[in-house]
Amino acid sequence: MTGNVAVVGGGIAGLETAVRLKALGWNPIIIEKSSSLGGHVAEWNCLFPDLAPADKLVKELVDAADGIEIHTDTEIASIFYTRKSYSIVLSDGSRFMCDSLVLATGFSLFQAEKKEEYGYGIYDHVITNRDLELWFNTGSDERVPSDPKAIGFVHCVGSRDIKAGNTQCSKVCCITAIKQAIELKEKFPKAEIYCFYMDLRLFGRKYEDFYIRAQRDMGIHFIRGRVSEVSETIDGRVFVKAEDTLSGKPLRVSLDLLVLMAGIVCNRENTTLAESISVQTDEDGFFRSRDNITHITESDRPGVFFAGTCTGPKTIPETLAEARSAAISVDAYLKSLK
Amino acid sequence: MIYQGKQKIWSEYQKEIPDDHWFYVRSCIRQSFFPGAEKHFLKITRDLLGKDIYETEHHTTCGGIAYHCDTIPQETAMTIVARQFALMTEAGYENLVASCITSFGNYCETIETWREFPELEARIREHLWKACRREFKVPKYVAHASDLIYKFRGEIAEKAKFHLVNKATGEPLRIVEHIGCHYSKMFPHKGVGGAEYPCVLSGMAEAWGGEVIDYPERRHCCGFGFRQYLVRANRGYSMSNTHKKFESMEPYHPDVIITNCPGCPFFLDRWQYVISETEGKTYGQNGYGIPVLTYEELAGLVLGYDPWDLGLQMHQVAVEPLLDKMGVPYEPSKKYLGLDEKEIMKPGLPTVLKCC
Amino acid sequence: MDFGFSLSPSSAVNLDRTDMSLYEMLCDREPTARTCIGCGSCSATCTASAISGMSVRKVLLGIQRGQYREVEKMLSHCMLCGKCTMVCPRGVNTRHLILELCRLYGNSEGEL
Amino acid sequence: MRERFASGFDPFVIPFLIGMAFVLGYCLFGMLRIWFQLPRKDRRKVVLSLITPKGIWKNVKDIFANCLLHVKLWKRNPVLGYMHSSIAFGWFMLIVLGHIEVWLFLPERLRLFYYPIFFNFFVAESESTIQGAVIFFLMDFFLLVVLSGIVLAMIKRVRSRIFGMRRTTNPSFLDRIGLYALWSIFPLRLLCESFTAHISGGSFLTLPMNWIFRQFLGNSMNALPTWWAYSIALGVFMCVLPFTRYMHIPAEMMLIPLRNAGLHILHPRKGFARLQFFSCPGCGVCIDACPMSAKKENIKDCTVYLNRQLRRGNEERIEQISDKCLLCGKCTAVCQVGVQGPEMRIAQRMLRRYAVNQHYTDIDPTKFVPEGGSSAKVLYFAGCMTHLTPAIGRSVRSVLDKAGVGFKMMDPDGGLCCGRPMMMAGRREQTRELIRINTDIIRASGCNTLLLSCPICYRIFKEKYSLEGIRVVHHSVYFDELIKQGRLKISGKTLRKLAYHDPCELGRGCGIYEQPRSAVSAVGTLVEAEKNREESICCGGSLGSLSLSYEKRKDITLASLRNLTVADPDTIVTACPLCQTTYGNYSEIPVKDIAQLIDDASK
Repeated sequence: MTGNVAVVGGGIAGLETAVRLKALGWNPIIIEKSSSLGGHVAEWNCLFPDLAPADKLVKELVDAADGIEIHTDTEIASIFYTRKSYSIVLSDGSRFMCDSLVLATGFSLFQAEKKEEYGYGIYDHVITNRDLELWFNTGSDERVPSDPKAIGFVHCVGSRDIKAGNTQCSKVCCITAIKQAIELKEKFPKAEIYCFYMDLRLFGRKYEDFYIRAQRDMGIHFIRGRVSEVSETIDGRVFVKAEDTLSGKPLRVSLDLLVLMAGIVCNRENTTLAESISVQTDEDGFFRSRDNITHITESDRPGVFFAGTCTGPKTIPETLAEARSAAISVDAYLKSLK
Repeated sequence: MIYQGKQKIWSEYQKEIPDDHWFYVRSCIRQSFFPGAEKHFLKITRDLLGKDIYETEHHTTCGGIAYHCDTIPQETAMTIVARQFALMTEAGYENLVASCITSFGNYCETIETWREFPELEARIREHLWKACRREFKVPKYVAHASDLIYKFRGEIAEKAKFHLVNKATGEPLRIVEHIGCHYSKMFPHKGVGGAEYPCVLSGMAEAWGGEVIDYPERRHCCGFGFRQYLVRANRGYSMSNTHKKFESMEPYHPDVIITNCPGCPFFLDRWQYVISETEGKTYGQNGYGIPVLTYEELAGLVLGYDPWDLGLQMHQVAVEPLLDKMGVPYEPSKKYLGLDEKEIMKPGLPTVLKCC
Repeated sequence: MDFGFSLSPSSAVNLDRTDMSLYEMLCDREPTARTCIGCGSCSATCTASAISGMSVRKVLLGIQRGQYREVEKMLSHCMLCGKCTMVCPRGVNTRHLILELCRLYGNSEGEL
Repeated sequence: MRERFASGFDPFVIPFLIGMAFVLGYCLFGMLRIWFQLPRKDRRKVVLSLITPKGIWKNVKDIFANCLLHVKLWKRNPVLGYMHSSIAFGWFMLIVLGHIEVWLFLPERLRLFYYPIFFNFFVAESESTIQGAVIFFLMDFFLLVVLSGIVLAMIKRVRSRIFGMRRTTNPSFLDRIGLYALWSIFPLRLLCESFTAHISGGSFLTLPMNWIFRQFLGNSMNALPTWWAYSIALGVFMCVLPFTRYMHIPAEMMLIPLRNAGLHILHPRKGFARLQFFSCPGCGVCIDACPMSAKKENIKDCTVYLNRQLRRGNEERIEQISDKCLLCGKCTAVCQVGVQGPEMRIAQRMLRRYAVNQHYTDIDPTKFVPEGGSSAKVLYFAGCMTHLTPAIGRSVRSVLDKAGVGFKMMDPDGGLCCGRPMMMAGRREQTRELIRINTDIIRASGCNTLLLSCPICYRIFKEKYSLEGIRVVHHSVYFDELIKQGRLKISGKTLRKLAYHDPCELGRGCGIYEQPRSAVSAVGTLVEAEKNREESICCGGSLGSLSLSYEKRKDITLASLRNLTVADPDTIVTACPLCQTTYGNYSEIPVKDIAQLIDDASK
């Protein structure tokens, strides 16, 4: 027995699991395909509902992971199960044995260009939630106008959309849209902001307060109706068609910026990874847990565990809690091997 | 507008269009609206491009108008379609090309329905056999006639005598393309360029030198809507739809509208007259309307055919301003002469809309 | 010329051309107006709705959609009984909102 | 007594004379203005009330008791009462005694206005003066009384809690000038009279002081500057009086006869209302009483501030204050001069012009057919609020059934509003229209008793509807009768402690305090709230307030609950569906309507 645990994915779930495993006396090894740690959270500017800076969270986790073996720009080349341990070969040529595997492969952001009618990548002022966070970080994106009069947010882009192949709710977009709308309103107080939603799913504590703040203090307009079609006006603005389902009337508005709330979809590499270690994925492409209520972090396969959004859309606190839970499960498993 | 974004989408919606050997089915209404269009499709494909296009006098309506007016049940419509397929099979063809967008949509819908519900196909075969003792094979490829012209747009451009360019200024003509609703809105992958940004017509326009304009109501229906027009009480609604499109395209000052559907050019053309009479508004320059052409007519113009042979005198909105811009020569005095050089009667002039 | 038909007016709401000044003035005077979530509790319990089309939800929506005439009609049936205020989950001060709106009507520019 | 100056005049009286002339002129003008602002009907009423001996006697008695002796204040807090009556009555007696002195000794000088005030300056003691010793004693005595009042007033400025007042008003600038002038008048008078006591005579207070002064001040004419100061203090006080809270002194004297004549406020700035806000002494008793002052930010919205803003004509604040008030009526209940805060606010709301005016002309009264036995004589109107608390409605019906009372339900599926909320919003036309339609429905029912389970409805049915021949009764009263008559058998009397809350509209609004208590006592052990009956505290849910938001009412409700639960009750009982709902949102112990309680305890 080596005491090694391979943690696939260096996002917040992978980092937290590794940190906890290390504290429990095991030797985690993080395998991250990109060149930096922190995953999607590292791209974000600040987090709901307290507007806490995302980089602080990531930095804390990365700092805590000091001393842990981390392979960035690396993927798993091959994996074999041999006598209660896994033999792993990485794309950088290194190889090692481990007793357990934690999959923290996270999610992919829905590709907004797939919803062709919204014209992402075609119209000059259509961006995604991720683009907006990058703009908050860098301040440079020529698609964001300098003095917008009207801004729209489209909720559920690629979520709860059978045509887009994703039936699940992405869980975090509603509150993210409200957060971003508030941030934009603070930056552009004169701009009218419209949120086009199907249902507002603001389930978490403080989220409703955030919503009330957006309505009452920020004067953000919430329009119940899905944007059906986006086009461009002669002066390059974004022209949006939706139904205001509360008044039962078609609604038109031209905007200077349209933000698409691209949803959480499964990591596209889940399927290949699942095949190579014989774990299951569900129809939606997320990993299948042994049990959706009591054993969300465990797979059907001994020694393989899940953490974070690879088993479905989750918030950051949920992801972190699950990472800790996965670490405990791994610990119990490894002790049982002794 | 980011052109590369559209190109990316177009690359995802390229359908396979065989090069040759097509069984051609005509539209019910186009020959009375714009009689030169189908004739010139055959002229261009057969004579100019040397393709094998077969047609038979035995084919009937596809049932699409009745189907979309809710006057015949689906099984009846499918049996009619099956008969067309039988005619094609009997003639030894596998590729079906439809002149009409609704027919094209109807064929696609029938084939897709049969794919999902094979038992329905079996039943239709039975119906067809009982009705007329015919059998059929489902076509291998179904195309709309504009798909073919799109496919051969480069060859047409090579043979072009005129371009979609304002001869006086050298600027490309501003072209509005209007795609029939049944072309790709039902099955995006059946249309060139998909449903949101179809490029079947814009591809032609660009290949022949024009500049396509994308205006907010581009995707909107022409207003025909079958029962919306056919039932007189609904006609105001039909016209309002067309009006909305014109209001939306007006700021772009289009030089011409091209269409690929039987109904659309008719309504975009005739409603300009009705709107001018009721609202006093015209959308072209100097009191003219915006000329509305079918893609065959436009191809014909590009290829240098005589405008009056193309049947452009049958349009409500005068096409002369467009001809002047393109530099196409025409004889005004021959506008209303038939093939036999005899007068075919001149229409009365509208009170508001300027015509030649 | 009469063709026996004419353009039908658009039923669409164009927010670019909708005058929101009345709504904004109302929100200045009764800020809770902004917090409506359109649940319809007010309309369901409304004493006047049984005898007219009164609905505070529709009133609030209507003034954001330029439907001033319909809103005026609804407002004219309110009895100020306060049931809507009591059932509102968001604590919208509906009675004040209605009274202020009744006052503001006609003050606002536009097509009122 | 003999005169020291033949002219009977000295220039120092001029400030006093100016002040006196100004204040008299001002008050006369103001009185006439108010008089002519009254509608003709009201003026007739007042005149008629003034010519009967009974009316005159009542007015004199009220003026004496309220303006001079401040009887109400004594009841509220003896120290506060003493402070006010010592100054008012003491001063009054000084003036009266001054006149008696002049009348006794120098009757020919009685026509000089200032003579009784500065009597001691102008006269010297003579042999005959010994008869005046009693008067001298009384003068010194009342001066001492007033001075004691002034000392208390000074203490009150610093420590109002001793006087039972948590919060007082902030005096305005002119108020302060008036206040300081008033404070200085009597110490100065003491000094003046002490300086001249060896010449003009004095008593136990002034003579000893005179003796002390003379030890180091030789020339008695040193006293002149002091007399100047005294006169100036009086002059200043009277000149600023119309612009300060002290205007209440003359205004109240006119208010009392007008109120006794039974006038109502019709306009918030004119006539009766004008007299009321000038009568406001700005004492601030209403601040502590006001349920809104549970929240500090609302303090400036109490009636005393409304009166101040009305005097100043600050339209914006008047509007705000008028809209915010809960109209619970408690300020009126505690007010020493009886300023009708809620009525003034409703009058202010009536002034408003609306672009959209409600109308109910298209409502057909015949569509509202009461449901129930055709021979039933009791018509039960649940009203809007009871419809939101169906348990109350059910209990009322159940109790009626148990008592064998046949009844009809006026609004089984919801009816029209009674009109009280409209009335509170100041919309008279709309109220009238609702009253008309409801009256038609009630009349058509053929019933002779209208039973109500909501005090809001009850009040307007009682006050504004003309329902001759039909008894309008609140369910708490009706059920109490049923119990007393033995028609309703109480089987389940408990020992549980029940705190009864007097709903504003039922208690202060309609004066019903005893019957609900009697009914509650019949089913349990009644305990009282700290403040109850006339001084019960509004639950905070009142429809009276137009602008107070839900969140801002929370503190009011909590304060009211604290008041209700001092006796540690097991259940809070009220007789108003709105109070029940409001308390229900925050109360930790059950809140029940009296109907539910009776229903549970009866068989």
